[in-house]
Amino acid sequence: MDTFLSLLLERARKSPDVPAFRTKQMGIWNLTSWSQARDQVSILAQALGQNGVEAGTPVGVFGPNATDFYLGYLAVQSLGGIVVPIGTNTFGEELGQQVHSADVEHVFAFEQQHVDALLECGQTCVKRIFYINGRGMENYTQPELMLLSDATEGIEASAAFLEQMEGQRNPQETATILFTSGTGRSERPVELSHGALIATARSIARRETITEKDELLAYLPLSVSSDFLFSFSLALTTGCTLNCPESDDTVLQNMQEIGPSVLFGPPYVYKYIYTHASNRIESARTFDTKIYKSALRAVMTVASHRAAGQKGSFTDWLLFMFARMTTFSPFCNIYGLSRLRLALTGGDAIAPDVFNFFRAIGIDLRETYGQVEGCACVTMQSSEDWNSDSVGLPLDDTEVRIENGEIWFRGPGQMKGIYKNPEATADSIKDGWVRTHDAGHLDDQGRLHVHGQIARMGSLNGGGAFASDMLETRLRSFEYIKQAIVLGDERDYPVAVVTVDGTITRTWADRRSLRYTGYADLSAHASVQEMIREYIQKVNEDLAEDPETSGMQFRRFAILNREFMASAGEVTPTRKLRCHEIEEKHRGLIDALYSDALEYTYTDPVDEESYTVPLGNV
Amino acid sequence: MAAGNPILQIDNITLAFGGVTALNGISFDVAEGEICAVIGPNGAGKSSMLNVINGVYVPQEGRVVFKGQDCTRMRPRQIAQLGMARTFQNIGLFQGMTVLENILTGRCMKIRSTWLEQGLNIGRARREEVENRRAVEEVIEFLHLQGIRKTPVGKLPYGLQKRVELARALVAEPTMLLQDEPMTGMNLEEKKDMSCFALEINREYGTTIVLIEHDMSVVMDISDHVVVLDYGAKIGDGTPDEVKNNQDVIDAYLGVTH
Amino acid sequence: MGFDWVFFTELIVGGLMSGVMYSLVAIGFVLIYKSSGIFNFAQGTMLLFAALTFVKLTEGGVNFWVALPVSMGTMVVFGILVERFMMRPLANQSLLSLFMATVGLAILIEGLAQYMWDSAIHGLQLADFLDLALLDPVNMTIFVVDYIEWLDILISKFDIFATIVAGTMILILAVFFQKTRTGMSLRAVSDDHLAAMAVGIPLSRVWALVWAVTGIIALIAGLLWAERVSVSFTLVEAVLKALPVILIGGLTSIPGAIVGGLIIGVGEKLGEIYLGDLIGVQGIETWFSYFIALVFLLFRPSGLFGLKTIERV
Amino acid sequence: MIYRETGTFITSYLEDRKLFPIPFDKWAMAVFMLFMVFVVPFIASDYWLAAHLIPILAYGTAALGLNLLTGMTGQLSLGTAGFMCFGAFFTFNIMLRSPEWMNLPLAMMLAGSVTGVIGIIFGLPSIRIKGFYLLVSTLAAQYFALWFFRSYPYFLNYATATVTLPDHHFDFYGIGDVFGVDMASFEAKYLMSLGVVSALALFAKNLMRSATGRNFMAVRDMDIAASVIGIPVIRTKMLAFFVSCFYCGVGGALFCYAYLQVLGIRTFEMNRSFEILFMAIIGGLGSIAGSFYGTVLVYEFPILFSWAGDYLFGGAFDTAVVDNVAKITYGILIIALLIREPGGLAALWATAKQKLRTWPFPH
Repeated sequence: MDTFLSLLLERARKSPDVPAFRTKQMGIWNLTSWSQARDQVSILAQALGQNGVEAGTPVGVFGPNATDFYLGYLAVQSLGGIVVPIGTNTFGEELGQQVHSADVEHVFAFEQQHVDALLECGQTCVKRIFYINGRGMENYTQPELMLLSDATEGIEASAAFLEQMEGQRNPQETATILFTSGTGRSERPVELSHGALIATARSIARRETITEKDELLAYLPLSVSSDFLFSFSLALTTGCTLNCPESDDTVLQNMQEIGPSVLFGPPYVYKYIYTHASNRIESARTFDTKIYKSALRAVMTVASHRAAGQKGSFTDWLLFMFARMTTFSPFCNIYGLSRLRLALTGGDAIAPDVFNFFRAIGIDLRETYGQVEGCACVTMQSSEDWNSDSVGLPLDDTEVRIENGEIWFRGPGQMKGIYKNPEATADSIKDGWVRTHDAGHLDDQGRLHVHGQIARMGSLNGGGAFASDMLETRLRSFEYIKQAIVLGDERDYPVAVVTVDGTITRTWADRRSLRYTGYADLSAHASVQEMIREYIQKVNEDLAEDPETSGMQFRRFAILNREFMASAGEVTPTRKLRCHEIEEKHRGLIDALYSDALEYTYTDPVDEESYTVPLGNV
Repeated sequence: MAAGNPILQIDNITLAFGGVTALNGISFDVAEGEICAVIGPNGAGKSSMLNVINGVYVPQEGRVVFKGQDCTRMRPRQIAQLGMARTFQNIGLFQGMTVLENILTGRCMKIRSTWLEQGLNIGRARREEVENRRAVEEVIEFLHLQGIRKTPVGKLPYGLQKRVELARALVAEPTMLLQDEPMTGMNLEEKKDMSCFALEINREYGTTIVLIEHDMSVVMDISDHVVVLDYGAKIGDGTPDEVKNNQDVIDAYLGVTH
Repeated sequence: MGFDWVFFTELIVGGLMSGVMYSLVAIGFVLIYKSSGIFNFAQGTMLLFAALTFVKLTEGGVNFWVALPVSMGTMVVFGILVERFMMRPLANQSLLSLFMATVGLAILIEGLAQYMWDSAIHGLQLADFLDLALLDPVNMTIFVVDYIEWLDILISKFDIFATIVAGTMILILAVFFQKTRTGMSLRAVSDDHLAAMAVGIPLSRVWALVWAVTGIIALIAGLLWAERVSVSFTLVEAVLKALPVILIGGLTSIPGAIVGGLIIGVGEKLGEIYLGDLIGVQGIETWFSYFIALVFLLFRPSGLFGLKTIERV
Repeated sequence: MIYRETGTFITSYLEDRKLFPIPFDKWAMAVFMLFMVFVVPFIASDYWLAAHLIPILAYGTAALGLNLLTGMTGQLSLGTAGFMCFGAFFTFNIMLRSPEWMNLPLAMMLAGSVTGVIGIIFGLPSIRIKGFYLLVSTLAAQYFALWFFRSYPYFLNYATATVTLPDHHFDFYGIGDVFGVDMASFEAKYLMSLGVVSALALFAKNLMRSATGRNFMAVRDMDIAASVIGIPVIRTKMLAFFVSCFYCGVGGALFCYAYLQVLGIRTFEMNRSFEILFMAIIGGLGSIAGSFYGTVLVYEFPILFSWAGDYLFGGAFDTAVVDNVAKITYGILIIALLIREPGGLAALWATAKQKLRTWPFPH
């Protein structure tokens, strides 16, 4: 059995010069090999040890995706400490809550902005902040601050120190505390052990034969459990290279430079590429557009054949190959997907159109299902799964069962428990099985199908069943709709609040020479309203076909004057909507949707401007 | 009034074009390390003032003393060598070059290698390219320009061009930075960013900043010292609060006829 | 050996006269430069084209009074075509591109002129036509190539005639642009394109007009010049001589073009005779006019009458 | 479409400055150069070498020189042929009047340097004069050069009109005899020209991607801003004149030595200046490779046109007519090119390349 420290030491022994981490800084990619990583970790670990980090100490790691922070993880873990990753854009109350609930006393932070956030978050439990970049902080005198280079001064790299530490480590130790995403329930700190994370990562690596030669891209906030699993844990268990982009704005650019071979992305990433591409092609000359569209048709035809398990004609296949070669191979090159052999998504349901698109153009996209409680991955599709309805089979040694419609699982990847909260732990783990709070069913092949959060399923006042998650996924399938929230539980009829995708809607509007001044104006435009209405009508027709869903047809909808934003607390770091917050914040709008009003005027607290949101009947 | 030694002294400057007097006997001091805003309505002579300070225009009368040296008649390049950098009102970027190349031009005074070495791409020339690139990258990081290094500046939106221009000025490591209407034509968020940058530059590098702004409200928060011009004459000089309560300034801004 | 005053005066007068001719060519440049900021490189070939058209018509037996308006008409059509197919599509491009376009135009016209007519060198005895055409009533034969003598100074009659024609043309143009509505709109355009468009001046019409007028000037200048240097490619190079003229005067100034022409005309003659003697080499007139222009420009970088621009940054 | 850029990333600043950042380009260039050096001399006939490749190389050098001045630094010049004239005459005189150890490439460099100094003299007015006004100065250089060599026959070794360049000028320390190669053969001349041109082009490329090149472009784009940020504007302009005239001078020397084999004043008439200006413009101002694209097009266009005329109409038209039609087509081509793409062939190529890179997307 291994710990992350033993994995590091093994890598450094076996392949000392193989690149371990690569971070783009100051315009160039800086490489860290496994032996360099070991040396730096040993220095960091000694420094942290001298400053009071010991076994069981939670240490906050607060910064962007960069080599330094992943090395920080390892340093903390080698001392037996618990890593508490904090996303670089976390601040204020949220930061305070995380620091507080995980008892963070030591923080490993990046620069001024992070230190400021920590000092201002209103928590006094933090005793020591190590920061890497001292720019602009000459005048900071707080005693808890310490420049990292001061802490490590005079310390020599020592593999022996790490080897000594290795002997004291135990796979059952807590490696990290990650927070549940909090879309429904409140955020809870989940303890995950070295053993659980490594077992999960190994299980994925074995299935997909991920090796040293693979390239990963780490771009999700550190606090996201998928980043911990699919970036950090996967890199250490397989020895592949972990690449960190230069900044948030350059992820796509850096992705093209690196060309990752394995990539995990929440559905929004794929939706973004999909929308971005269709927007770009919209502005092309008609000739190019035509070629592109017929190529897309060709690949989609074959993909749908495969999904249905049919064998297509030879001509179809020929066209398919031709389209892939001439159109989608360059397409992948542009988006840095050329070398991508395994694309993973999870954390939320992906829109079927987006899924089908990527499968059709030759990206081996798989849906996964996971929870923080299960190290972010419990089940995973195989490359034969051409439909997005199932989330595939459980990982090795993992079992899934359905009890009263709720999904439960158990296996090596399950959590140790909720940090310092035995009641919550007891509620979540019963007889060794972990509850998910999600509804679903298993099909005859043992594949899991997820219906959505139980808390968000309910019934309409008329008595019909109601499932918001499913309805939202259907709305989001439309490329012009960026976000959607559907309400209806214990109400008379389902309503939707959607936001439109600014970029593509603008292109759409410009083609029709619509006049508008900005996003808010555009979203309230009658033509946009009409376009969205038509789509929702189509969704309603589809819903009507199935007797189970025919009661869930939309009656009313609204297009919000802005997107739901993380800075307003409406969206999680992986851009899932926080339904409760949104319901609270936009109560007035929702009430108006359940009245006869045709518009709703309110003052948006974000910019304190007044907006009128038109309300549409479907 | 302002603490610190005056780094720049403007002494009785008069500038005329043909028969038009653009500046009429203007005097004021800028203290080392402060942010000094020169404000005034359109046509008040603000830009002319800046052009006199860094040697683009030569005034008919008066003296400009920078770091104790009389630089009234110096060429812009000589003044730049004394450690003064500036940005322009209508964006003085080199439109035929990329962002990176534009910022690199800001390092021109640090170049020691000759053109022959550069043409042969040997020794010192190569080393300097790398050194200068590193300096440029620091500024790129500071101003968040990572995503657009290789973009031709002409293709950038206005706000970003202004930021690139600021980067080009900063990379020369100036002791004094002149900014000509850095926030004109920007939206609220960009204006906020721009004032943050000014404050950070001032705080971190100790750079003295003289900035011109048409819009009073934006600069009041960030400047230590405000000079108000109107019709080529100085009508106010002091801390933002003093200036805000100055009757002449209020009149000028409200358009009261004299 | 004393100073030969007669010879000197002759030189001055001759210089002034060729200066007037330079001015006429120069005005063509200035008109286009003023209205669109383009340095019209095709001016020389336009001269050639216009002169060739006229020569071929008359050689074909067409009467002078028919050939002249037909040639003029050709140049007007030409101006309109240039506006439609060159100026308009290039409207928003850099001045350098526009300049290059005129270089392309020069090649095009050169090819066209030689294709439509031929590339042989033609003599042009304008005086003959004029004598015939005007049917000199008192038989004074004023237009026959001849010299008049006045105070011992010999002056070519044709030069006098050319000077008068050129001078008249210049006067007409001056009046046209100062007094007429069209002329004023041209001046408005030259001051500020955008502002002119904003007040509703049709830019394309002004441009077409300017090119047409330039074409007519080119015809007249071409005829007068051709008398001296024959109708051939040399005409194109002769026009490069007008370059220092406009640069001395300032690219934007019609009076500048006149004064510049006179300065170059006189300076060139004086330089050739006296400076050439001084340094003992012949043929310096090929570059001497440029030298004069340089000296002027060094002191006044925008020419004598050019607008002094205040660089606003 | 053919570009595969995914997975090319840089790990140092030097790597980012590479001449060919895209591997495909690097290999294409390598193959092209190997072909030009090792294959062309063996397969190309004397006609191809003497009437196509060598003149293109010579013209290309001059066009590159002009491009450095006009395209990179924004100083308009019509004196190119004049500077070529200086270069050619000085090379001849150095070869003629210097001891045994002198060789042609060295003589060309020396002559180029002298031409560069003359260039600086004629460039001095650019300190004060801007834009089209500068044409005067360069035209003066053009006419002065012609007049000068006409007036002082010493430089033509007192020959009338032209002098045939002797074969022994091509000798390179007897190296030809050692390898049994005739150094005055077209193959040798071609290889020498190719070597000189490649070296000069590389030098120009290096210069343009370093501080000096950026200074050039800064002066071109906005000289006030350039002086405000501390660029020595005057020195930069003078340097541009020097480098440009150096290239033009070497181009002139190649033109006479490698191409024409005779030296005469009439070679460098005003028309030549225009021709080279077209090359630079059509190729694309501000692009080094563009100078050569433009040269190929401008040089080959009339040849191709008359060949096509012959081929299609079998000599039904007289050559003068074909010539004139060629001119008309050519003029239209220039105007059309400027309307469509003011950046010339280089920009067209860049657009096409961009298109290949971003296909199926428009940008």
